[in-house]
Amino acid sequence: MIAMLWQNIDYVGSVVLFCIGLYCVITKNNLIKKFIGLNIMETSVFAFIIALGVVDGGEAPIMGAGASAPFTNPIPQALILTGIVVAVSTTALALSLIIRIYEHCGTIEADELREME
Amino acid sequence: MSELFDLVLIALLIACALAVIRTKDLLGAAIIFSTYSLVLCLMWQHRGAPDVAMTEAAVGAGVTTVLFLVAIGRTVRREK
Amino acid sequence: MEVTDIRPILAPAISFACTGLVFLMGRNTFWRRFWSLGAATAKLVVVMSMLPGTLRGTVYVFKLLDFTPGIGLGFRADALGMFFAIVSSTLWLITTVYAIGYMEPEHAKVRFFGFFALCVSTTIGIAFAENLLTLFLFYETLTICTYPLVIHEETPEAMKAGRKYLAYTLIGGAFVLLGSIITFQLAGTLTLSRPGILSMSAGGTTLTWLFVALIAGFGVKAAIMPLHGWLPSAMVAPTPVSALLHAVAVVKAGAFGILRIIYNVYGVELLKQLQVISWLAYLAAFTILAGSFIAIYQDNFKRRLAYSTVSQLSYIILGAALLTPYGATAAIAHIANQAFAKITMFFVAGSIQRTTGKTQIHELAGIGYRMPFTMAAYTVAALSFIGVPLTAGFVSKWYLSLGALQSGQWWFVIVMIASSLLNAAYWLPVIYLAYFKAPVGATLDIHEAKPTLLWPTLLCALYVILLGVTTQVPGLPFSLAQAAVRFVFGM
Amino acid sequence: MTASALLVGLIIVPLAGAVLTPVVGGRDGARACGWATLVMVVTSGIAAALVVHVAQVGPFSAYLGGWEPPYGIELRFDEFSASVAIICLLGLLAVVFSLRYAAHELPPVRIGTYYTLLLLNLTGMLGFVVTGDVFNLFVFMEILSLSGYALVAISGERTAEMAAFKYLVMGAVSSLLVLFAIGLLYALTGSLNMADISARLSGAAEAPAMLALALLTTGLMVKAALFPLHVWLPDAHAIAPSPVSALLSGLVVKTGLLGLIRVYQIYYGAKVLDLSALNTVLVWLGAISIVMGAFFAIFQEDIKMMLAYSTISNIGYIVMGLGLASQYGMIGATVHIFNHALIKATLFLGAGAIIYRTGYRNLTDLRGVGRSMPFTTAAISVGAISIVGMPPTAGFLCKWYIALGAVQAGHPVFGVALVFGALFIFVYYIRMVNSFYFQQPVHPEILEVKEAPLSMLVPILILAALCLVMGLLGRIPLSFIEPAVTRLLGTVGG
Amino acid sequence: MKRALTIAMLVLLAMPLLYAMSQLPPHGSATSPAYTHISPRYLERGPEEAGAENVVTDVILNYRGFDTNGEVTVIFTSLAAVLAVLLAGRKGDERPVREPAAEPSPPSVVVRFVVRLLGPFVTMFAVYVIINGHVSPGGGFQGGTVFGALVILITVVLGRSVAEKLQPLGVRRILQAAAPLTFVAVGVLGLALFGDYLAFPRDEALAWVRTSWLMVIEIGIGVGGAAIISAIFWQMGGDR
Repeated sequence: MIAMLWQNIDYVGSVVLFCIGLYCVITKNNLIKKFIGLNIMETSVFAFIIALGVVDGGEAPIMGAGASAPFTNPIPQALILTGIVVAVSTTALALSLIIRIYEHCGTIEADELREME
Repeated sequence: MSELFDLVLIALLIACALAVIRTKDLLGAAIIFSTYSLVLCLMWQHRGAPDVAMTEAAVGAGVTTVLFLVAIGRTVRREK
Repeated sequence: MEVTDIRPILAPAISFACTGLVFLMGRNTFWRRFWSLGAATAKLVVVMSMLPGTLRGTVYVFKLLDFTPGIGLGFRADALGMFFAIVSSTLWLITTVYAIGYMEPEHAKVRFFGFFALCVSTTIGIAFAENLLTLFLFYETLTICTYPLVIHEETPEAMKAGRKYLAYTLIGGAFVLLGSIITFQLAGTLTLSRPGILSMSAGGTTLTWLFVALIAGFGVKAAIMPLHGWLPSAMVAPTPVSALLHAVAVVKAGAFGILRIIYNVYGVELLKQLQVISWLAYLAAFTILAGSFIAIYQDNFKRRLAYSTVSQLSYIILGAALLTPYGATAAIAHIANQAFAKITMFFVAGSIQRTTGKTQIHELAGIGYRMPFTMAAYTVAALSFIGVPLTAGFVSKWYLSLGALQSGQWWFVIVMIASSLLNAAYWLPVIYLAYFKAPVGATLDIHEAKPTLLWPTLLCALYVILLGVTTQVPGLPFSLAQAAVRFVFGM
Repeated sequence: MTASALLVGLIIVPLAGAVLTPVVGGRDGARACGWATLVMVVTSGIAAALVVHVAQVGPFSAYLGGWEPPYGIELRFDEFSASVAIICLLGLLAVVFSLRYAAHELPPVRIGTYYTLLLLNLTGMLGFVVTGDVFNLFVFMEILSLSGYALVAISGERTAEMAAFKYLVMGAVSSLLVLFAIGLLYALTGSLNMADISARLSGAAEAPAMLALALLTTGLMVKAALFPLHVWLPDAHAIAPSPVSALLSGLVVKTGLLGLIRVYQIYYGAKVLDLSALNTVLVWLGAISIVMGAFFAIFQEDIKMMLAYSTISNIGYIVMGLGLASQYGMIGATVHIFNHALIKATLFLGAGAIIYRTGYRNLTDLRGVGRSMPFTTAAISVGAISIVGMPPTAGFLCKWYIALGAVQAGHPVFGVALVFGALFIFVYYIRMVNSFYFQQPVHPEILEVKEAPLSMLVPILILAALCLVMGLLGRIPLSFIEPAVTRLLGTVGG
Repeated sequence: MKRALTIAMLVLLAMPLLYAMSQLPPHGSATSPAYTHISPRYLERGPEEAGAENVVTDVILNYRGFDTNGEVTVIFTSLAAVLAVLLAGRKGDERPVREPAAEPSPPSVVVRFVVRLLGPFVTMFAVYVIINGHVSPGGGFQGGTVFGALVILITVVLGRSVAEKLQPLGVRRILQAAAPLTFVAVGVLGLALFGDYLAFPRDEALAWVRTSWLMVIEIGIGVGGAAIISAIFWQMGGDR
């Protein structure tokens, strides 16, 4: 199993990053920090999906003069392009909300906000 | 050689992620996060995914970081 | 013989339509009264028009729509249903007249008469339900429609009684629903039919527990002890409502439901193989005696009536649980007998309260001189409860005793006799008080209730006697009860 | 017009409508509302045509870009997708309802954006239920989630923003779980088309397949607010503007459940795992959800908060029905997805109209409102009776079916839980009805308020009428959905 | 305590994740389902039948164009959402969100000069990325982002009024909606001409049409992306 994981070091890396991100989301009190954590989680999933498309010795899937097989799988890349855009959209909205919450409450610490409710 | 490079990149990513968590200064955390994105971008370039790498550089390291900076500028700089 | 006919649905539909008009035009006193009475009359006419056919053995059926294959709304007027329908339609008309007089000084009359009419329309739906689902539907609707009537006063006490009422009856409804679901799973149908739809193949234990669930569900409204708690509390409602709850709609709906379960879901033959039915009989006997005992100690007139109701309803249950033709005759006939006697009582209580403001029994000294006609009606009803011959109550007790002997359970005859004694013990003192005790510092002038209160009372009392003496006249309720029994037992 | 073109139009029309709303409407709220209404009328027409078509010929597909699956994206319209009809109907009514409501409750400059987001939200839901591709499902899920978060916050109240943020964090995590699962499924099968995945999953390794299933279920159950993943719901649904609450409670949480049905379709067909463990978990969570939702609702004074908790209860019913995995349970659950949408929309829009007129939201403050707003409160009462599951309303048949499904699946105890859960629910609805009709007003001026304006009253009355009609004509949706459920369960192989 | 619990929970979570991952087809394998099922067709026939040498572009704009149609809708949604949250605040609270705060010390002349100098080059780069998306890495969104970044830079350094000249108020709403609208337009054209939404001409003789349609979409995405990113930035008050 260890050998298997060593070979799949990309997968292991994304799981570790996923957990770090989740830890940040759960334990951090500051809303912005929470959201950076969420972004780490997001990128870890992206890294995982990109890793699915990798093939040993593969090149970028751009045909044309000089390109030679094998090429990496283009599908995960296409998915993650979309994924990245979705992530930045979510981030923009979340940060806007954080700005408004700060304007209203004067703090962006989750526990202080909870007390205000 | 290539595997070593992979390993270094992943270690860097994890280090950056941990640093983001440890940094109390939000501005610093955002900058480190942008570095994290750039490392990721390098990794993807190396994995034969230049389109994604470019997007990550522009969006992840660029726009996202700018948005974080703006938000930090309009709220607080330090985490309690 | 089954005939497709629109009348079984027409009866509830017409009164539902009139109810809608009561709600819409009710702010005008004339139209409110017009539509209330109109609904009652129209329904009575429709129901009565089916009577000759029913006596000939015709069953009118109307399938309205299927929700899903096998589960739907259907209406079916057989002898048992007709009996219940006729009793409730007749009483509704009388009660409406009484309510118009009684409610005059009250608030929120539109709501009152609207829901009042709705209740009795729903009762007809219960009577004519073709399947268990339709029965459940109207049973639950009845619960909801009576709620605004119970809390009519809007006092904290009334709200509390309303909550209690809902808690009991809705839990009961939930049991009925559960029972229906399991019945459907076991039998594949919910249609109420003569030999019953369940069979022994489902297993004795399952059938026993299903029976317990269904009886518990309907037993809440039928106020079998220990499920009777809501009934005395609900006395805070205005008197016509109490009359409706206790004599016509609600409690009888429960009792009727139990009859349907015994005769049309399980069937007599199946139940004879199950031990649980005799437990039901014992429970009914216990309720008869315990209800009477508690009634003796009630000073509030309406509360005494309430416990009397608890006791009387179990006559119906006991009669049905005996599983003999005579017992069934008694059970069905008692639906009418108890209803007319009890409604007389309630009308009397209401008249006294409206005319003199008195609600406690010890205040009634000498009332017989002030309100002679009202108290005469009371006397008739009291004699009926005691079971004096030539009154309706005697017929029930006579047939119930015959049924007990027929089934070889003679000890129920002793229960009957004991119950008569107990009834005497709490009805006769009132008569003594009314006629033989001089009121303290009050005149003995005649001061009767106003006509809209008095005439319905007298009419009901008359009916009590009529039911007691006309058992052999064809076309009257008792013959219908006998027709129902013949149908149930396939004779 | 071919069916596949109509199917594409179902998504494209509201999408184009949404992006054009700022152009057409500008900052004029009434103009934006008119435009949104127009868009929804057209969309509803398309949806109706599609539902009729699927009833006639059965499931059909549209291949986008002309690429046959699995190479391109497939839109698949089956009986479950018929929920587009209810989405369009509620969307249309919510838009009409918003005409007066938005003008009254929202900051004026945000009104145009409000309609844009409303349309985007509907687009997201429509796409979500008709797509046949897992990644496309994710994209539409994001459209509907993002617009949902913003709609919760749009009133600009402090509480609204905090509720929206809570919703956003949980929603974003759940979306990630779904994306993760999509990655796993892709790694196992190399495909993103649902039918193709289902076909190719059979030989796959069990552990990743199970992980993907767990992640998908968890992610979707966050969206569906199943206990204990419900914490975001009460605040978000109670604080959002009422038409939005109606959409969120009626539809958006349901997309989580419809997504779950898609997951079932994939996994039942693949036969790679024994799903009975998952089903057991779902049934139990459903039962707990019913009880907990009802329990918390009893203590709510705020009428919309109460409705929000009642949504959690009802989600419990549906999840329980799905988890029972018996014919009746599944049919009941699916139809309850439709019916609960109707009922909850009636209730939320009704509550919105009352709040609009009186300005009060607490049951105590609202005493006596039944006398001044008879039609609105009557509609709410119909909704209340319906949600409790009284016959002959829409709620009854579903509960009947789910309970029957419990008995059929050999777990009558869940039937008992369900029936008594309904009683629990009754307790708090009776409180509401009491305060409307049978209690003396705390604020005498409440007797003077006017009945809701027509643009609000008409949608409410239509919905209330549908609650009754769907109860009486219950066999139509039931028999409509039956072949789909039979197909789904038939693939289990007994 | 909370941290320790969280870490314990995460370790428990990581175990099944890692186990499941170890059962996946190995990383980099050329025989995995992902590499043998659909992607071979894309890699082999993509450039001919889909119109771009960059197969990723083929996938996002042609094979799975509908996803990208959804994606641009997501960004548009995000703009609408940001507007909904930040526009002018509570009712009656008409205080503009961006107060004309005292200008912080303006950037030095050197910085301003460099930005002015950089402008044309960055624009050119962005355009290059956009229109070369089908033969090289990059494409509409990446180019649009670069351009958006330029707008942000100009806003920060030269002030918003200068930056806004790049997006005249009259057409700004159209620009922001450009990406989804381009998709819908091309899609409906495909529906009308070839019977399927987002269908591209398949005929070999029409290869140039195919490529130019791709480019139209890329430009639409680029313009829309840039407009939306800068609008979000402005709305979040990044110019202060």
